[in-house]
Amino acid sequence: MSDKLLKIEDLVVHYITDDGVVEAVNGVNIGVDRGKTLGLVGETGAGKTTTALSIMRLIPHPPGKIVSGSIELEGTDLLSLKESRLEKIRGDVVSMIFQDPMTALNPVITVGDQIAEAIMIHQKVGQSKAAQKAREMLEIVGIPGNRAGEYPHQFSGGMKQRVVIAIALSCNPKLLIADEPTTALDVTIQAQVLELMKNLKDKFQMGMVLITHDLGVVAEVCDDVAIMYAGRIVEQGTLEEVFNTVKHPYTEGLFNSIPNIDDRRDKLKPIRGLMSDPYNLPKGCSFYDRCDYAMPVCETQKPPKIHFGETHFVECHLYQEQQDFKLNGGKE
Amino acid sequence: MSEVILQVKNLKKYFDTPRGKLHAVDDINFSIEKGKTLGLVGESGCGKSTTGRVILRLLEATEGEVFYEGVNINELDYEGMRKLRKEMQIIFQDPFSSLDPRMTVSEIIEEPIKLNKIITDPKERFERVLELMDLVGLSRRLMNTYPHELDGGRRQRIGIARALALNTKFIVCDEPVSALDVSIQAQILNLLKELQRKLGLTYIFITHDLSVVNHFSDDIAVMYLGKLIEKAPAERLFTNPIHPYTKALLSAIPRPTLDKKVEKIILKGEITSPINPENNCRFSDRCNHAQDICRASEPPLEEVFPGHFVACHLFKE
Amino acid sequence: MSNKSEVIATENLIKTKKRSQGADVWRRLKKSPTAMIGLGIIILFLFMAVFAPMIADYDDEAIKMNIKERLQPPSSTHVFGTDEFGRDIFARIVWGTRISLFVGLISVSIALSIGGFLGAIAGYYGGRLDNAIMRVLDVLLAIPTILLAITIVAALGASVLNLMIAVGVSNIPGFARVVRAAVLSVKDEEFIEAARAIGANDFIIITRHVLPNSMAPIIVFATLKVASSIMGISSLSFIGLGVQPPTPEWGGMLASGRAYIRDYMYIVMFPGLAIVFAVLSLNLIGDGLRDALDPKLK
Amino acid sequence: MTRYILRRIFMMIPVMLGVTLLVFFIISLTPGDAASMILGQEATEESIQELREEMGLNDPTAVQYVRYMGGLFQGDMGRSYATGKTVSSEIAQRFPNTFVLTVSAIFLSVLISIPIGVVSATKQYSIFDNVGMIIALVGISMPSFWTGLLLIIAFSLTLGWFPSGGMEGFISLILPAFTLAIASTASITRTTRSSMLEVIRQDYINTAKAKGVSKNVVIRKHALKNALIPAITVIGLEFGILLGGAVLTETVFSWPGIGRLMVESIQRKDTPMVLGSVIVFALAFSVVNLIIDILYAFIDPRIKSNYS
Repeated sequence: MSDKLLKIEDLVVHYITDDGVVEAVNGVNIGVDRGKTLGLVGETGAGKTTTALSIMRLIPHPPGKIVSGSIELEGTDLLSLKESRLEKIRGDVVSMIFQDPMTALNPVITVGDQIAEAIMIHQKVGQSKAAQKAREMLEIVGIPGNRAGEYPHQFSGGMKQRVVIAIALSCNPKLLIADEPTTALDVTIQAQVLELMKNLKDKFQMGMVLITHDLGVVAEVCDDVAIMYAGRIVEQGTLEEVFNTVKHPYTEGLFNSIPNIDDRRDKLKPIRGLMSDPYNLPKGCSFYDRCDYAMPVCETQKPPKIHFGETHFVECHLYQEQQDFKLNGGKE
Repeated sequence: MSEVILQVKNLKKYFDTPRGKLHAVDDINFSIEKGKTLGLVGESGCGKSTTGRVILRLLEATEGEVFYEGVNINELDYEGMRKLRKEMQIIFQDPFSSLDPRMTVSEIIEEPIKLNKIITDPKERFERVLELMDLVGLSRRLMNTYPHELDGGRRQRIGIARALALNTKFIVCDEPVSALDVSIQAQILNLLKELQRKLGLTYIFITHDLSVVNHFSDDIAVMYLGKLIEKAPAERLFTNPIHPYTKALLSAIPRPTLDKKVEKIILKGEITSPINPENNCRFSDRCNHAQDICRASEPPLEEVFPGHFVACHLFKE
Repeated sequence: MSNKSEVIATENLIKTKKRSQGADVWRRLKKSPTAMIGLGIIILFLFMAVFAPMIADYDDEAIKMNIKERLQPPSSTHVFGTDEFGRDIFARIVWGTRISLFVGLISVSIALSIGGFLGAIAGYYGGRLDNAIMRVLDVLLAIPTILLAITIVAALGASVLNLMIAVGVSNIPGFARVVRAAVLSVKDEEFIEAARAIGANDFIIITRHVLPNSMAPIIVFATLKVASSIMGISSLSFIGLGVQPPTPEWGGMLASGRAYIRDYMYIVMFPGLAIVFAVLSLNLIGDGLRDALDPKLK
Repeated sequence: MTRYILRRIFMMIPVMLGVTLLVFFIISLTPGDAASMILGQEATEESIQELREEMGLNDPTAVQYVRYMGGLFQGDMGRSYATGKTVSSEIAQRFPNTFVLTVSAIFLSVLISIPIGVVSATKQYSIFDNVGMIIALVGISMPSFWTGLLLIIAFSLTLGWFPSGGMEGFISLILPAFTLAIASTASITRTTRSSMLEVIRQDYINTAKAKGVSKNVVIRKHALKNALIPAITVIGLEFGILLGGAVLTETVFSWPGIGRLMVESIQRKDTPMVLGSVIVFALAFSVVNLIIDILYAFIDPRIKSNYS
């Protein structure tokens, strides 16, 4: 476990609202190796985006608050940095792509200027040099450089997302955080953008945190996977470990919920119930009331972290006594 | 012998835009048998939702006919249509905007019953509402809550209950699960399937997600820029797609598995919109195999195998 | 499936139930101290308007000239002092409340019903009807509200009735716009389509679905418009086109007191404050309502 | 761009025609007879009839309107009943004064309100914001004619810094301009703040921050331009309110502008003058709205490309 690019430890983030405290992230531990891609998977409200924004230190405050934990980027603790230092890191060492390309670009600034801005800030070059580099970046993401003078509304959704990618990569970041980068796109456009991202990831040699709810996207792009539920990482491992030897009941439930396109007789087995109220998380395991394997201990005690080898672990009571517990696969 | 419940003939829907006529639905034909599901698949702007709405006359057709149990619904007057609406219903994509935020769950489910005077006795009506809530798996204690207090999955169940409240036989499901999380999506899909079995419903299932309809549909029709480009029994469409767009669409779906790797077909270009379209194959500018003929004339929809229709010039070669 | 006892059991379970949405809005409104202050002030004004005869005698204190007591500074007998004719300023302010609130409410009602109707059908039916209505309103909007009101009163002559007509008519285009925008924002929601799909006709759709869901901005706008109408009424009276003397009206009191400001500034101070408090309180309530009715804040 | 501007100017024509028609007919409702008013009380019935015939007052209103419009296109708005001078010359003489007053007021408002609105939004719920917003709300609740009187009492009668009325140089402009500016300042501040709050919640602001753009630059470069779009709308609307307010302010400060001319003319039942003043006000307002729309096109590229 050496050479970590990003290391998050015991991250806790709360949103303090009039109706109470939302425990969005409760003790997340993840790491990203240089040049590797971690898929952060979960459903709405799992805390994925909050985790990502915490790395950027862009949690809206108030109401958001990073309560405790540490986020180290190349050994530097981001949580202790001053705003002025953070501005030097953002866009240069770590970049972020947001979910909705339709709203992620400033409507009144040309796309060329929006790309050039980051270059001018971080590479201390003049306007014409930056504009030149911006055009190159556009070409890299597959847009003719002569469109640099156009405004975002003149581009389609897929093209906009390419521009957003160009902005994020303009200063060769070491870490890219991509928050559902293809969710808002059509399937054939998603395929184009994913292809582009895979190529660029190799070309730019960067680490990546890919946030998604789509295990299919993970299978295509990621090296490692972390499954998030109710603000915690419930299972983590390499792509093979998580996909081939599913350990956590929630992960299993996710897989069983996805319609299998290649086998139409495959039965859908949804996870029953709903995610717990984030204002009022249960005392024990958050997945307890939806879990088919739940035991009395799950209701009262937080599940322990159980390791299977160096990289694969789950947080689940099932494996505490019997390490070799087998999930039944959900297929009757 | 199964009977055809709905037949669509040469249906067209054009919209006026500042830049010209938008051919949202352009001369499409299909039919559905009773108790079956037709999956209507395509990406944004292909006209699938417009088709669904024209079928229910929520939008008026520009040209063409829709027959429901032999009746041409485009010729019905308001009263006639109102009678038919008791049988033809719709479930919407967005569980957040399809429910009136100022009505409670029970009021929403009750409205169609009251409006169409199906049950006039309030006590009996109340019972019927509870029965419908049971049917779609909504806990009875939620009856006086407002939609905004509930999650997407439950809201979608309300929408389903409303659609079933009448004497429903036919439902247009317009992307009913695409706004939901995967685990909830599976719950709703299973519910819809079970209801179909129990009540003998016929569905048009509109979606952009082929993997969802695979589970669901007997037949699948693929649309691209207002045109129906391929239609086949589901089994056949998935194993033996013919149109290059269908092939690309199928391959583009990310598979959540590490074993069977499917070769991806990456299309060039973007989806445009069918404003004042030329007489050519609408897919020709993105198609990896396009020939001169594709750019010169529009391919007709032809039956290439029994039940399998394709609109592509290249298949003949 | 469900037997009677189960139904009854459920009924009992639900009895506690159905919070009305009005109560929800009130609960949120109560959280805003400024809105509550506004509400307090306006209730005070309403109280003054309703019970004016018990507070001060109209003929004796507000109308009758009393030269012996002219231009008295505030004192225990005349808390706000007396004007140039020796009339009690406090009594005139109390009676002026009636005029201001009454004319304000009536003219907003005129504007709301006519403008609201035009806006609703323009927004709901769209197309040519919408175009025709909006072009006519564009003409009305091209003349600044208060100038339109002045023109109307100038032509019809100054009277309370004409004042209401003038202020009401000049506010029609504003209401039409707001109602139209509100209807437009609701009209394309899927629940309207859903209502059509279950066989609801236009009347049911408009009254049961469109209007209830577009009420929030209209209520806020109407509240703010009562405030600005009160201001408009005093403005017209100030330039001699509104309520005619000796009828007490705040703007008119300022106009006639103007000549005495050098030595008797309280003459203009109190009527002015009355206008400010009345307008401010309604603005506070309007702002509070805007937040309380906005579902986005939830 | 030119196409857009031309189109906008073209759209103004029917509106202005409608305005003249509407105002003409409203004014024609005025009771009383112009001829007898001009000739005074001693006039004979005969001479009144003669003058009526001469002025065309016996014609139907529609005919009178057409005749008026014919004159209007040649810059002829008739003659004042009271002074006998042409309406156009009176208005031409007064208009610059109203122009100076309203334009200084709007400049003053924009200058004060935009920065305060921006700062309030970036420091939402701070003391600055809370106090600022209360002041703004009080500001829009104060009638300008009353504020004007208070300012006269304080700065002219008590302190003697400024004249209490009339128009003698720059110094006499200060109090009326300030009075007129208060309400619009308050309401532009409120709009700027709320649109700024809306804008800083947008995704592209996060994109900018994620690029490493510093906080101040995010506000100045990315947020402000977008927030100005709704603010400009309000500035346009406020200008209309300001023109209306000029009627009152000019009355309070005896400022010789069209507003006061209009009030005096109404009191004298000088209908050609009233008519002329209202039309000029409406025209001025429409021109302001035209300028606003052109400004839009410069700020918002989406409008520009719709017409290219």
